[in-house]
Amino acid sequence: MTGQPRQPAATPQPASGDAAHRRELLREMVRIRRFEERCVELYSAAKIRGFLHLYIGEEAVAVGVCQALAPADSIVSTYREHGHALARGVEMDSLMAEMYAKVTGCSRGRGGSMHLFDTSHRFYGGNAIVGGGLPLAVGLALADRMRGAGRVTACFFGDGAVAEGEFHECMNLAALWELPVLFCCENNLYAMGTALNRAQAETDLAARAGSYGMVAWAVDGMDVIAVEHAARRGAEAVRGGGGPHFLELRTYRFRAHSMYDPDRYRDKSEIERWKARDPIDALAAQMKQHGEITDDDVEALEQGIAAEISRAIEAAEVAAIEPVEDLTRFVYSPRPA
Amino acid sequence: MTGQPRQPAATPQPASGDAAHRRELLREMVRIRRFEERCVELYSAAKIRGFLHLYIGEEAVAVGVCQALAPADSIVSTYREHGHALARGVEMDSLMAEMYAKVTGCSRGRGGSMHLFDTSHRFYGGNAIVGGGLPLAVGLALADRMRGAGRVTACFFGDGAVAEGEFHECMNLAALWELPVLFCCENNLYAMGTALNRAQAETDLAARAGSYGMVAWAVDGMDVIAVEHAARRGAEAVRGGGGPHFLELRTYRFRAHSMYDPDRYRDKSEIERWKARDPIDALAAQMKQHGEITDDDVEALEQGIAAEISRAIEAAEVAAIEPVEDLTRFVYSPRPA
Amino acid sequence: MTARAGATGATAKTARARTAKAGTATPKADGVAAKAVAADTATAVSGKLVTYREAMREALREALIRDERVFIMGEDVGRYGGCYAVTLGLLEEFGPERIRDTPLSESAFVGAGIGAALAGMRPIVEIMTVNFSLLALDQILNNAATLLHMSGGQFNVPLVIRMATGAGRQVAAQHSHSLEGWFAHIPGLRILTPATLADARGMLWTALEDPDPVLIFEHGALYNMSGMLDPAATPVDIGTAAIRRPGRDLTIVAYGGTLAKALTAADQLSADGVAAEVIDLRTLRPLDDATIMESVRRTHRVVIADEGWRSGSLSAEVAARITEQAFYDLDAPIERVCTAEVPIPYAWHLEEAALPQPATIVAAARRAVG
Amino acid sequence: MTARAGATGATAKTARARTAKAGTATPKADGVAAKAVAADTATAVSGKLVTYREAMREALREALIRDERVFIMGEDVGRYGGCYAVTLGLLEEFGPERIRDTPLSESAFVGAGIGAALAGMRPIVEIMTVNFSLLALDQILNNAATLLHMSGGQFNVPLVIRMATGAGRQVAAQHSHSLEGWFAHIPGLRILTPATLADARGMLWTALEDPDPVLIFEHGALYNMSGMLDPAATPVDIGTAAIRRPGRDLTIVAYGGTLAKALTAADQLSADGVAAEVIDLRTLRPLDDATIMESVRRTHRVVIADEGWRSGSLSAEVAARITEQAFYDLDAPIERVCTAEVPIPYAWHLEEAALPQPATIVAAARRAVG
Ligand SMILES: Cc1ncc(C[n+]2csc(CCOP(=O)(O)OP(=O)(O)O)c2C)c(N)n1
Ligand SMILES: Cc1ncc(C[n+]2csc(CCOP(=O)(O)OP(=O)(O)O)c2C)c(N)n1
Ligand SMILES: [Mg+2]
Ligand SMILES: [Mg+2]
Repeated sequence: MTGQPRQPAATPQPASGDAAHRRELLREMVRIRRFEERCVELYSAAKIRGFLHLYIGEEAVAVGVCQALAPADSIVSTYREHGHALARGVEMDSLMAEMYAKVTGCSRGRGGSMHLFDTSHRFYGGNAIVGGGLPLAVGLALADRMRGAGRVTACFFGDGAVAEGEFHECMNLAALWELPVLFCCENNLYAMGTALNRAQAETDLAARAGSYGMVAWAVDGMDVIAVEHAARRGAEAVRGGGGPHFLELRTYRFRAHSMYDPDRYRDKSEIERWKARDPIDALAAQMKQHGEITDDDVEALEQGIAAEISRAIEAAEVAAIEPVEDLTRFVYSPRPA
Repeated sequence: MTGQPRQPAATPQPASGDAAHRRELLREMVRIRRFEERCVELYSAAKIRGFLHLYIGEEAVAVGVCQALAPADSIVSTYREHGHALARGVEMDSLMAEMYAKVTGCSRGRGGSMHLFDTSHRFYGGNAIVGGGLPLAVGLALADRMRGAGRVTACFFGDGAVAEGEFHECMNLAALWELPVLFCCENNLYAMGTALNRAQAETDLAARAGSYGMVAWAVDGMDVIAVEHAARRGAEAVRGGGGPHFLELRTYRFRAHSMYDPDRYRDKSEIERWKARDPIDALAAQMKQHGEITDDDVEALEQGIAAEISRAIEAAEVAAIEPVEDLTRFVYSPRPA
Repeated sequence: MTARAGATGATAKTARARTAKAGTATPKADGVAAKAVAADTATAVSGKLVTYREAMREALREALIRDERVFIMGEDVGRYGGCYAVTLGLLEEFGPERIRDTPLSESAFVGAGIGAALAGMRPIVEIMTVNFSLLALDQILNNAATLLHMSGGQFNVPLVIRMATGAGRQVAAQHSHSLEGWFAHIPGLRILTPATLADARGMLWTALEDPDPVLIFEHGALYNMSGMLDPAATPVDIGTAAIRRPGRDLTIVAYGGTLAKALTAADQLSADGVAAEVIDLRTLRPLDDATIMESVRRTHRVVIADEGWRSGSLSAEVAARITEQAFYDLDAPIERVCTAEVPIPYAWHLEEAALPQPATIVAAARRAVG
Repeated sequence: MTARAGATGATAKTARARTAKAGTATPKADGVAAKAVAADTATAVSGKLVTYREAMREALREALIRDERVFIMGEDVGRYGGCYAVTLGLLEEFGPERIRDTPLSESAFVGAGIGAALAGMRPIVEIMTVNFSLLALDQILNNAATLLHMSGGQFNVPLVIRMATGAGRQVAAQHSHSLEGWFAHIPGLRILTPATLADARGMLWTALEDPDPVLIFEHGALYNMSGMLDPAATPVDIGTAAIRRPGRDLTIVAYGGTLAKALTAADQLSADGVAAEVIDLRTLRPLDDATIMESVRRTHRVVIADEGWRSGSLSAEVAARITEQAFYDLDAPIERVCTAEVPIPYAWHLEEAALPQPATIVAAARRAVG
């Protein structure tokens, strides 16, 4: 009822065309990895508090998907969002300052790790209610659709969210109204301690999405090139008026669910098997094999990232905190005069 | 994880074997029809108040499904429930008294048309939140499953409920835990004024249910014999440990959604087309054709029903109302001494 | 976000100018409050005969005409014409893009309204009744009310949600809730309860001008209320209470569905020589403490009429505030007339007994003045 | 339904007998209330060192052992061991049929708990935290709380729902809610807030014996609290408040997460010569008016400490009741110390400023006695 008939997906653009691009992908993934590794240390040092959910192992997903997005596109994320924010271009300084709860943080210290926001990157924030971001993505896409904006909204969520009623309602609404959403389901096989097959009758999540009549693919989420390729294909189809598309990104978190999780529910051997497929190692090895990168290049890249992280930490350390008097500021918008 | 592996559906019992049974089916359907026709009059006379949702046109569904249920089985219903209650055996007197808001009503006048309850028939009530009964059915079935009770819980709900998140959560849970629920989706093509195809991306509701890995059939809900057959097959499979089964019962309501509904959203011609498939007329015609019933038989049957309804009304008219002093009785159970 | 400040900025300004001029606005200053009532009454004799439903519909139409970012979304708002017929005819006038029938998916379409508002639209989401709003409460609390603050001021949510509330039509326990008090607990929201034709007509545009989420609760018993309304009467202020009837002997605080009952009670009381002042809260969040306290300081006695269940109802908050802010002005315990703590029964006599009624308000008032 | 009264009836009776004997019960009579505190203190020196988490776990174990109708259901209660490790080890001991990990489907598994209770089981449903309970609120309000009345007394729901509540760990706006006051608004429910080891250990069995739905709110900050607990201490009564510290100069009403803060404040006040009495509400619905009013009649001054947002919090109901029932005994306005009306921020200093603290309770107390 809401307009153009469903079109065939646009021809995918050639993804990851050259070595320079691959180097960039590698750099982005390493940047996320190192950032989070430092976050763990900072958490132990009580510089970062509250919940901290690490993306380590899943970097190829955020980096690959974000390649396919234009600046005018929107992103809706979860509480496991450092990767999404960094890959999207949210400045590391403002991100680190947010973890430090400083006023220079991207949410002025009010959000923390789970609630990174950035208007300038159309980063509509981390949502810490599982499934809670899905309707926002549907609504952003609805607005774009009504205005003919030609934008894509990328919506990240986990395998666990697929069991929530909200998922169902949103899949149906997006499919029914043919809204420009690229659903990016990060299937890391666990929702906290509950394995996918102990939580869902249908463990093929692309098939689940397909049951709403939307195009859905499962993608190797440990292969950044494959992710980028699929995301470009999906995003272009969405942008071209093809209605919502769904990517199931098969991945794995190498670390525990959060800093509170003793990770009792997974076999060490399972974790090791997945670590052997580390997306960073995989890309680096492939590039080395093709002579696209040298150990020196990697070293330089690491140093650049280390320096960026150090700068972010230094800045966060010295940044001011929001004055307590401003506690209730932003509960409401400033009233028009 | 919860026990026995999924078994193939048990061989369906021969349904509706003889003419006497078919006469009974006819009688049950006519009984529901006439009861509701009187309810309409009583509503105009303000004897019945509040919401009144008529089942007229859909009688084959309740009557057919209830044939497949044993006394120990449970039923969860909706606000459009007179048919379910009558077909289940809830006494018409107590039902009519409930509509009259009398203390002799099956819910002591507290429930009204939308909230009929009867422990003795394991009739777990009409639920007026769309989808709200589904989790109850899942829980009743879970209890039965845990106790190895060999019971079936039949859960009625409409096509509109399929869009609710609750539906999704319950399908998944029932399928995952292989619970003994017979889901009976009354697809009458409309949720109030919203046609199924304007509300759901997947309009094949049996296919939707099938996507959870449960056995699901679509059945002609205007054919009581077909409904009974399918329900028996489903109920036996469920009882035999085959996990949840799903019946999409394709039917139509001949009247408006409720007494408040001016029914602006349906074509008269569409309504007429469906009325031509009236389940009562259809069965009666078939039986007459096969010489299983005469006009006199029908007349007698009608008279018996008319008398039953009159008695129910008379009893309701003179019955007492709950004393106002008992307003807050039953908010909590009586405390143990 | 830019769209909001941009293209239609002019519209917004015009609207503000109108708000200031509108005779039905209820200014905060004490002396003027009484005048507002007079204005309201004046309007009520000189205008056009309309129902509350029509006033609300006219407000929706005006919004759709004035601001192209406005659209309506909800169950059966289109083809059916709205479960209370408020949106009847709007689909035909504005088309299916702007009058959107949704599936039965309260969480998704309310959340989609939040998302569309984030993107700069001005959605008006209709939840049929408050009874179904629980299914969307997570979205309302954890997203609509929270995003602005949690994002450090970056993302505001200019969303309006309308829903019917209240009991009184024998629709039994699951369809008779009065939960607006819960929503009034949530920082980040504004909660409106139009109880007059002027407010039904005038609150919506002001709500749409608000950069933050506004919820409008329409008591189901009001839709058929009719009276004269000035066709020129448009936006009214939100955030202030109104004195609907002045009086010196006690203050009756009411809102939404209890306002008419309070006014009836006041009539009965005046026959006995008790002059009750009746305050219509109009906005449950923020509460207009000033108007309430000013009245209490004059009357020294208070009855609060609230259709919520007594324990934990909005009436408790009003009572607590009065005790905090006007303790030494009180001459008697505050009386609360609320709904009995029972799921609302279907039976007429039990429902009637469960709800606040003019007679119970009168009785409470007698205790207060006695 | 029959199963409830049948097979395990004996168990129930035994439990009742024990309840009556238990030293930690808090009887309603005034003089005895103080003794209850003494008993509590006595227990606290003679027993075994346990945490609140362990006390709760032991209560769950006991229930699973005593009554085969009991089972636990919720997200990550099994393999993970519970998001607060309360159920750690229970899966290994009782197996996956009775310790059921659920999908992320709050509405379905809470509703399934209601259904299983209707069928005569005694489910204990764990919702990880109150923040996610909104997704199940429709089931709780429209089914669990309503079925008994709506069915004219036929279908009771012997269900226990546990959840963590509260803020204080920098987990930000969506994970820091204190919404137990909302649940306390609902007729048909009982709302418990164990704030001591004895209550963590003893309330569950009493709740399971209750024929109606009982919700237990466990403040997240309490799980690591440790102390001595008599291993023999089992069921305690529910429905009464306890005086945790006697005093004559003012009454501080607290519960759950604010109890410890109130006791700290009372210590500080006593250094200044102000003897504060501290009441632990224990049960938010029904509220134990008698204990509160008896205290107020002695002290004439009241501070209420509540972690809910101020407007529309439970503190408002307590204040309103005191004004209704003990108006002429009050010597000063009632003070409320609540959470600031703001989504709880991540930053430690903002979170601290948003929540009730001993210092703010002390300040309120000074105003009340000043
Ligand atoms: C509605 C809701 N229920 C429960 C939780 C607690 N919780 C936080 S993360 C999580 C697991 C989610 O798993 P998944 O969606 O697969 O994402 P992942 O953490 O694996 O990235 C749970 C249960 C929550 N935040 N929201
Ligand atoms: C959660 C919820 N939303 C909205 C309503 C209002 N409502 C009552 S019945 C109904 C239509 C339901 O349609 P369907 O499930 O197809 O059942 P039918 O009435 O056709 O039998 C609606 C929208 C409700 N009762 N509950
Ligand atoms: Mg996961
Ligand atoms: Mg239908």
